Amino acid sequence: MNAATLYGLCSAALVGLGLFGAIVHPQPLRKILAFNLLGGGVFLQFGVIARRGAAAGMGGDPVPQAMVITGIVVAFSATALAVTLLLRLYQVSGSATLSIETQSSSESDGGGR
Amino acid sequence: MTAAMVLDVGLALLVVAVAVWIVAAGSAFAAVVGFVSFGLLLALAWARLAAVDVALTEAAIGSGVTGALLMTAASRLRPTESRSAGERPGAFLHVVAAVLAVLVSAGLAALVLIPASPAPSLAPAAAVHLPELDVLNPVTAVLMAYRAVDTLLEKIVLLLALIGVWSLAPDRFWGGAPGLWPRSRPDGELTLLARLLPPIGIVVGIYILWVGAIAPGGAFQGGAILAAMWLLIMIAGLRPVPEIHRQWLRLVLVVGPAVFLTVGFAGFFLPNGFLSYPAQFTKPLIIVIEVVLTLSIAAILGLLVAGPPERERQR
Amino acid sequence: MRVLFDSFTVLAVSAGAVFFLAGTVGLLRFPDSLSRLHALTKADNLGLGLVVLGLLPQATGPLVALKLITVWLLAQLAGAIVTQLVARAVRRENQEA
Amino acid sequence: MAEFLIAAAGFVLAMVALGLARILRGPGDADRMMAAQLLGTGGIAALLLLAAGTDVPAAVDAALTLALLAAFVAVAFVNNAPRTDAAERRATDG
Repeated sequence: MNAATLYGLCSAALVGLGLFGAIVHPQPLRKILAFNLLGGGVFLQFGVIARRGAAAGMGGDPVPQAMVITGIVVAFSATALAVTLLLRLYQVSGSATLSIETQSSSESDGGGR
Repeated sequence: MTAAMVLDVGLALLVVAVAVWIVAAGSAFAAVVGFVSFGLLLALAWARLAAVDVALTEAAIGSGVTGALLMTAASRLRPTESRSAGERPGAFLHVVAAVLAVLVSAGLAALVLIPASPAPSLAPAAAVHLPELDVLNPVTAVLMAYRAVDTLLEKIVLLLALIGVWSLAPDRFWGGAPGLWPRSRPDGELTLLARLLPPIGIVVGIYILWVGAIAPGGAFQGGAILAAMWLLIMIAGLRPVPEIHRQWLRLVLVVGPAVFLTVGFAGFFLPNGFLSYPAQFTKPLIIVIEVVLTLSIAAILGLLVAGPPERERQR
Repeated sequence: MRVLFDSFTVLAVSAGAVFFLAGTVGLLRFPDSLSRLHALTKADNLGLGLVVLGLLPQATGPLVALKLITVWLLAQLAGAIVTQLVARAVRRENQEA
Repeated sequence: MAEFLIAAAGFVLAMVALGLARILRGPGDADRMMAAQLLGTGGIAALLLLAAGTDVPAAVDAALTLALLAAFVAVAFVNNAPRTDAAERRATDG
């Protein structure tokens, strides 16, 4: 087993963990974190593909590497937007939940729809 | 078994262990601490995968700037944590999610263990035109020349995200200044750090941008460092957070993508298509684009962390 | 000359590793936050410092050596100040508890 | 020589991992704040050792970035952790 395969297995585990966390966590912030974990796993998978494509005197295929760099930046923008949405939801409704029951009860507290 | 193999096995296990911590941690703040560590360990893994460009990006954006953003959110949302504990899904959903996650992981692991042979690679194709471009770092060449349209669109995504964040401000704060962790009393130590670190940080940021042509580095990484230094100065209160209606601010935000787009459209008339550079000016054009992009990236990243306006506009 | 350089590297890097070990033992064994902070600074200052010192003979040029020293100085500066800030936070936590 | 440097990087990383396990458990957030500091230093040391050991000179630049960003993240920690704690306690007391 070489290093690329090893990190490939690691990335597979990360994707699974991220997926699990994104589904079972009730708090949206933890979902965002888990989603970033999932993203990290996918990026690492790209890294493994890049490493295996080492050729022409390069340590890895530069195209997947460049895609990961773009991906990291886009993932950051999405995270920033999601976090801001969440904070605004908390500001407006006094709770940060995606659950429908809790949401509607806090709405009726604030004078209904 | 060589030392490198032991290091790789240990690092991979450590990354997975920290990931388990992030999912299992009791409080959101503890999970965010885990996430910062996770980014740092991933940066090491990227260095081991011969992708130092990505390691730099991960260290700067993946761990550093994202970590700061999530930490703010975790501390603001702390009062909601105990309430949502009662919303934990039941055992059934846990089992279903676990089975799904294991299936996805197993599928990906199988893909890793049964690699395509020969491994697909665009490296030779990327290497052919490097001398013409006069850019020796193949990743920069891909970002700025071969796949420049991806990079351009990514800048647009950054701008759209910032517009999205700003539009979430209440109406009365529109045009005002973002909140950014206002401190009640400034510490002497923080002020000292904010005076000493940014001058060094700005030099390092510019160096990382400049070295991007020949070695790992470039506009994103340099921009992220500059953004962190700007934020540090604003957190310490040495400079105010700018109000978002300022003309100069908006100019800095769009100058990078605008120059990139202009050069792109000029490609229709001079060489042979969108985003193709005229042969004799390739290197200077790439440098000009990268410099203005770095400026815009730094401003956008900083303002994304600073969040929507939270103060009324001063007349 | 090469042998001399290499043995210096081995010596200094090993010494640095020992300080990382000491820092970790301190973190694991010390009972309260402030002493753990104390243990941490050992790994910070001397551990990294000795590693950088040991790597200097291996540097391929003056720019690399300069960067190595800059890394250490930055870690020193940030470490000293951040430790102060954390210590203050610890004291606040203790006062409130 | 390379083998020794890589082994040293592995050792530093292992030490940092042990310390991290202790720190993440808490109990206070101040303990967790030390995690950023510890891992930052350990990660920088490991990167520098790898740069020399595996002949990837650019990893030194990554270490430089890490050194700057670790300081920034640590400030973010300190700014966000305990102050909210205090506010929350006041809210529950009063």
